[in-house]
Amino acid sequence: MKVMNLVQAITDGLDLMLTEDKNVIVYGEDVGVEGGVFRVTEGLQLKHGADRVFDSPLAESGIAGTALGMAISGLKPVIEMQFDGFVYPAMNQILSHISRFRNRTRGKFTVPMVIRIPYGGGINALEHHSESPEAYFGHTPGLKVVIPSTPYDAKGMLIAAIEDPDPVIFLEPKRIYRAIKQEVPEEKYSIPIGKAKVLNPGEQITVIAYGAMIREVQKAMVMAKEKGYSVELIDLRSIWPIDRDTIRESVRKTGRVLVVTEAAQSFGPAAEIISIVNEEAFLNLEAPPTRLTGFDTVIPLPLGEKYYMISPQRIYGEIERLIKY
Amino acid sequence: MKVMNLVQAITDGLDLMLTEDKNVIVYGEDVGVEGGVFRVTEGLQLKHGADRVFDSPLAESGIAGTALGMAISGLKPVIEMQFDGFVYPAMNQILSHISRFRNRTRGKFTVPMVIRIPYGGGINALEHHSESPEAYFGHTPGLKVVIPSTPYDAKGMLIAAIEDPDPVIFLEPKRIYRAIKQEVPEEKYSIPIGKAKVLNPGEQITVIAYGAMIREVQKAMVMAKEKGYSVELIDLRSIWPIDRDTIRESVRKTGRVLVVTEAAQSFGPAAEIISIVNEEAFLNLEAPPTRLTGFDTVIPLPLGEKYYMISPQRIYGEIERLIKY
Amino acid sequence: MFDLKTLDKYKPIDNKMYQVMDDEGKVILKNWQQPMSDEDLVDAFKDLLFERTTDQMAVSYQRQGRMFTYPPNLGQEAIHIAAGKVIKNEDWFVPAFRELGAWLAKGVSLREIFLYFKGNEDGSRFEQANRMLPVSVPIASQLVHAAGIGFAMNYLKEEAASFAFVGDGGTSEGDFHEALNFAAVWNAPVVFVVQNNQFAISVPLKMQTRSINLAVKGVAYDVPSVVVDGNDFFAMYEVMAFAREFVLKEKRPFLIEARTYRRGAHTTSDDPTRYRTSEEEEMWAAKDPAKRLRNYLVEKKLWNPESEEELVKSFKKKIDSEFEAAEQHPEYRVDDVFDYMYEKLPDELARQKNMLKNYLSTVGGDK
Amino acid sequence: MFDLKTLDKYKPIDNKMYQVMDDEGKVILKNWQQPMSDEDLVDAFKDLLFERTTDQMAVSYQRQGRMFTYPPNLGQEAIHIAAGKVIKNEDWFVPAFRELGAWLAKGVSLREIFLYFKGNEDGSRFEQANRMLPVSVPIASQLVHAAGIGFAMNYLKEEAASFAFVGDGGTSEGDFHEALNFAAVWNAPVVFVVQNNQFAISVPLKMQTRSINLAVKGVAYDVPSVVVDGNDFFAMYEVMAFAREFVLKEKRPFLIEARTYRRGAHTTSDDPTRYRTSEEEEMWAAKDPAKRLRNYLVEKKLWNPESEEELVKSFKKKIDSEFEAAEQHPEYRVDDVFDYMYEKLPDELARQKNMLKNYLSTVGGDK
Ligand SMILES: Cc1ncc(C[n+]2csc(CCOP(=O)(O)OP(=O)(O)O)c2C)c(N)n1
Ligand SMILES: Cc1ncc(C[n+]2csc(CCOP(=O)(O)OP(=O)(O)O)c2C)c(N)n1
Ligand SMILES: [Mg+2]
Ligand SMILES: [Mg+2]
Repeated sequence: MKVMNLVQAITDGLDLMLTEDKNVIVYGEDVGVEGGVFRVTEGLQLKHGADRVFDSPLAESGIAGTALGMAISGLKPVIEMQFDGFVYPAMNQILSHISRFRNRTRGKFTVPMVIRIPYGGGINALEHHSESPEAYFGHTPGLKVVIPSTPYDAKGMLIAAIEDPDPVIFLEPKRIYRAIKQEVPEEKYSIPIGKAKVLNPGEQITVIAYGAMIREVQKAMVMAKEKGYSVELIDLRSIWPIDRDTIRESVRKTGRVLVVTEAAQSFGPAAEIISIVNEEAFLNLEAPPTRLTGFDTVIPLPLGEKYYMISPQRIYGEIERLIKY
Repeated sequence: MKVMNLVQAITDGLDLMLTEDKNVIVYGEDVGVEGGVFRVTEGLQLKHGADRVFDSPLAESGIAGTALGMAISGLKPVIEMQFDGFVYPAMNQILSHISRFRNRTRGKFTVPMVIRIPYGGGINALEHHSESPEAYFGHTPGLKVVIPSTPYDAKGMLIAAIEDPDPVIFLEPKRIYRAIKQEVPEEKYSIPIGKAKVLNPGEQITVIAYGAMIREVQKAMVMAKEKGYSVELIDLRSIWPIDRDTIRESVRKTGRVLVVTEAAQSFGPAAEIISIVNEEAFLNLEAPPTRLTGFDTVIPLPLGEKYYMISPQRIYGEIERLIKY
Repeated sequence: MFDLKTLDKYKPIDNKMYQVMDDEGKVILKNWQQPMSDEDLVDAFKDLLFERTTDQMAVSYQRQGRMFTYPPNLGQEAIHIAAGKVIKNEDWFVPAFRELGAWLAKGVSLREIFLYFKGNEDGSRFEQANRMLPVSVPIASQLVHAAGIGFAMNYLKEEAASFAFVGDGGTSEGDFHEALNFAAVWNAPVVFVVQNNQFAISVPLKMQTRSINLAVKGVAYDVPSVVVDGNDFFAMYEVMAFAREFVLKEKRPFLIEARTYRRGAHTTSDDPTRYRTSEEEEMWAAKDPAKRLRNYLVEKKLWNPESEEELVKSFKKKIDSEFEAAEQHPEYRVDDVFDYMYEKLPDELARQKNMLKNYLSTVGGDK
Repeated sequence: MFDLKTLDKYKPIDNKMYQVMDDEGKVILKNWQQPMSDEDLVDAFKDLLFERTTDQMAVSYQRQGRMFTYPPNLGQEAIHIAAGKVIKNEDWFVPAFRELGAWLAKGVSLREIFLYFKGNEDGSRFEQANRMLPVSVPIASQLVHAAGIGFAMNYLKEEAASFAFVGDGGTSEGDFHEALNFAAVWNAPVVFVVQNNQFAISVPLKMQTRSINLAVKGVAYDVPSVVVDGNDFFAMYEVMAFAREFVLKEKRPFLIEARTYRRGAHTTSDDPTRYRTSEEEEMWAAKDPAKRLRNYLVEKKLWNPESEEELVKSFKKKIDSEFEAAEQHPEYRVDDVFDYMYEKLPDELARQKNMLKNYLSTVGGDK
């Protein structure tokens, strides 16, 4: 075991898969010599060669669309979108083709590829560098969408994503890229896509979150614990498919649910989770299923970001309000 | 008053605004000589000139992006995306710029433009011609998203959209383009954006829908009426902003709600409505707020579409089940 | 034969067009030699007639309400047949949607084509066709796939070219640009074929671009290119064959502008009289590719035009029986909606499918 | 002076580059005449020094943690100052993000620029700058806006050009293609300026495109174009001035490739030593635009290099005070998050804002 942060765990997973499978290819803007603007692909070109880890022209539709071409030809491309906000030029390729090629051809052509996207706010960045686009992808049939929140999960889920026979959007919570360190096995392991994880069992309320919000919820839970509240925390990990079983079981037990997501509220990811709660545990509800989300605004530039990002204190406030409801 | 179908009502609204305001410009693929593949712009080039109503090159990002350029220069472009599935190449312009230019420049540049998109299934079309993309837009801060379901509303909402100082996505339920005829005033009138409409008052259950689904719900309501059920039908009309007041009032009264949308289920429009119901009327609920939606699949080609589209009978079944819950 | 020297002579920047026969099928090049045996040539002409007959039949099935929208190929067949003769089994074919004859050559069955346009995804399975991609509806988006495939062929050290098709309208999309650029930078062996049929639905070429021709766009990517008379079977065949060799040998893409005319409607829901004149249509009818090749063959005594009617009749029979096979195709099942979305049906989709099946069983299988 | 004849001589397809001075600032063109008065020229040089000083200061503010990311302009200033001298008040400026000197000429205040890079949208208001668009982060996406503005200027019968900037990397995006095509088809008076600084972050030009240069891409759209030495103030100025007149008179776009080098980092978070050699950096340092213009001025006795230090000192003072003004800018308010999304705050946003305000009041204003 080696202590790694999220970036290192992802690099390690890429390295391992590049080593194991000659058909794995890694490309995108600045992922080669530079090793990516977040250094996720650092060292990989040197080790695996510039024919396997390389820079592409600056064109996201081209990056995504060529990856589809490679995937149907037998390669397993793992591409990087440099930031969340720069996946939008690739939307047509993702929504119209990557997600649909298998279905369109009745399984003749399949698209085993991974789109890595550093995502989310809280890093004092320029506009378009702090987006949470998971709902767009979650609403797109034919994709799988996953988000790790720990180094251990990051490596295991990345390996699962690369081995998946279908396209996976792999969202990396850049805010905690280097914030969390953890022991990560050096060997290969994978974490099944579609399974949430109960990070903390509890009795009075279920909090559902993922990505960088997990850490904020955990801070709020420290406060809650001090007050004697028993909070169950679910790390969703997979946006689609979503793990109804874990949600159902938890909410049927606690009767209360708070969903915390950074993405904009309206038609956002939290709404789906709340609908599922309604479908699965309506009769057990003792308080309205509640969401704490980003606003229906552009994420403000750094000086205004504090108003947008959800603080542990605000989470704690909602936990308490719901428990007392 | 003149009897018009939806297509004619939209043509009429465009004609009226083109006549009234010289800065209104209409363009897109085949909207000029051809009058649009659905004939929505028929006759407009002849009447208003090829400098105001014209064909653009075949490039949706260019169409949307140039419209932003025109809008900030003082024009009011009304552009057409030929079909729902062809708006995806324009996503970057819509999500990154059109929705944000006002906020980015603190109101110095504003983007008064309308993007018209014929949308939805049930017309026996090829792939990419039957999409329901409203959730993508509803989740994008800075846009307004509206969907008329009658000729009268179509004209009034289009005029409101063109006069709106902010960008409006105007989704046209192509399945009922010619299915409904109605008396439509020849003069100018506008219907405020953001207001839902109670199409039918009722006591036992609230059904929320919009666009082409309204007609299907109305068919289901005929069956329900025969059984003596009292159903309240809300035509949402505006996806964002969404009319919480009308939803709240209705569900507080009926205690039951069924949301019917054609779009894919997960992270879809129905989830947002259900979350709002939870937020606004939780204590009044007598049955789980329920959604009847498209599946998390590609909309099948015509021979399979019958399985995807929501039939009046299925809607009726849910109405009855919820009332009996 | 079209070779590097010819390429140099027909520079798109000088707005030259490569042409072998005149409008009447008379060879206009000096010292020209027929690029294939008489037998193969007659074969090609039969293929052309077969495509044309299929097309007519398809339009009439559509009129009878037995098929949904269909995009006719009339007038553009020489391009398709030439491509079909050149493309090898190991090559990739990345279609737009108007290349019928080439699909057939690639091994797509008529039954599947009909099934697709009747509205069943089973018609996109292309079971017998190797490396044949499905119809790409979003204009030009398929071109980047070809660039990726080209990369993969290099990477896998396979000697296979890709043929990617697009229309004149499609050259306006950003993906056209990105595809040619990626293919060029990555040395991808891709032949890009622009079928310039003068219109994108109702929009004439002059509203699509100001460039002197479409092949010249290759300059922006250092992709060699040429304008070819797309209604001239020999010119098309020679250039296609040259292009295939070129991309494989040089390891770089090639761009062909095949200048032609869509003589029919855009699709069966389109009415071209709204946007073009009968004079223009007649002008192009005079350049019809079937006429030109037929004249050539008749002149060379390789073809008896009187035999044609009989042949077409036999084609019709075959086509009809394929259409009937498509009509006999097993009914669309609920599973067909769900089961191909992912390799393994995810729980969430299984749940949705079950709900639908349960519902259908309560109402007796029908909605 | 650069004119139509010169344009004809410097064809991008022949890979020619327009240049007036050599690397040492010596004029290499025969019969060349200085295109502006001595006074204006000295003025331009001062502007260049001012841009350079601002840039240095910005980088150091960033290092001190008083600003977030910042993209340095070092080495590219001649392009910006030339553009600034040519662009008129009624013209539109459509920036990417690395054109500092031109922004200042257009009337953007230093205070706003600092405020923007400190992370406040108020810095994008550009209050005193007429027709100046905000920074465009999504690469190349701004170019289509310029095409639309060009259409509008024609439509409104205004005699105003648009200047749209993009980097070498940006030419790979689909929007570059769509913008040039729309502008050409619509006869839009737009000057597209590609600042070819050899890199897109770490990616060198040769991995971006295979074309012989970037100006040649104009051929694809019938957009006249030229490659200019972007470190040669005179060459840049002449071509910018020519381009403005050309687009307005001819009613069609023009494309400039300004060949230069980003001497600094991509942004303050970038480390160029990872991807380029010091030899290359030195080679380009020898072509520095400030050095060349300074040499010219000194040679003509228009400039005393000893006075420079004093001048730069006074610039620094001014810049510092602008930076302080930015630091004194009113605090970001909750309303700033919500109030600019729409002209009238929709109920839903008012509700969300109230919830936040209520929350903040319970915790004492802070989160
Ligand atoms: C992205 C996209 N936009 C719009 C359409 C609608 N559409 C279908 S065919 C067509 C015209 C295509 O013209 P061209 O590329 O010249 O091909 P042709 O039909 O002439 O063969 C259009 C606009 C589409 N299919 N995809
Ligand atoms: C659509 C998009 N993709 C990626 C990025 C990230 N990014 C910012 S600057 C840059 C390189 C730009 O290179 P170039 O166009 O040459 O301009 P330069 O920075 O050299 O001035 C990249 C990839 C972005 N801003 N937008
Ligand atoms: Mg065409
Ligand atoms: Mg650059």
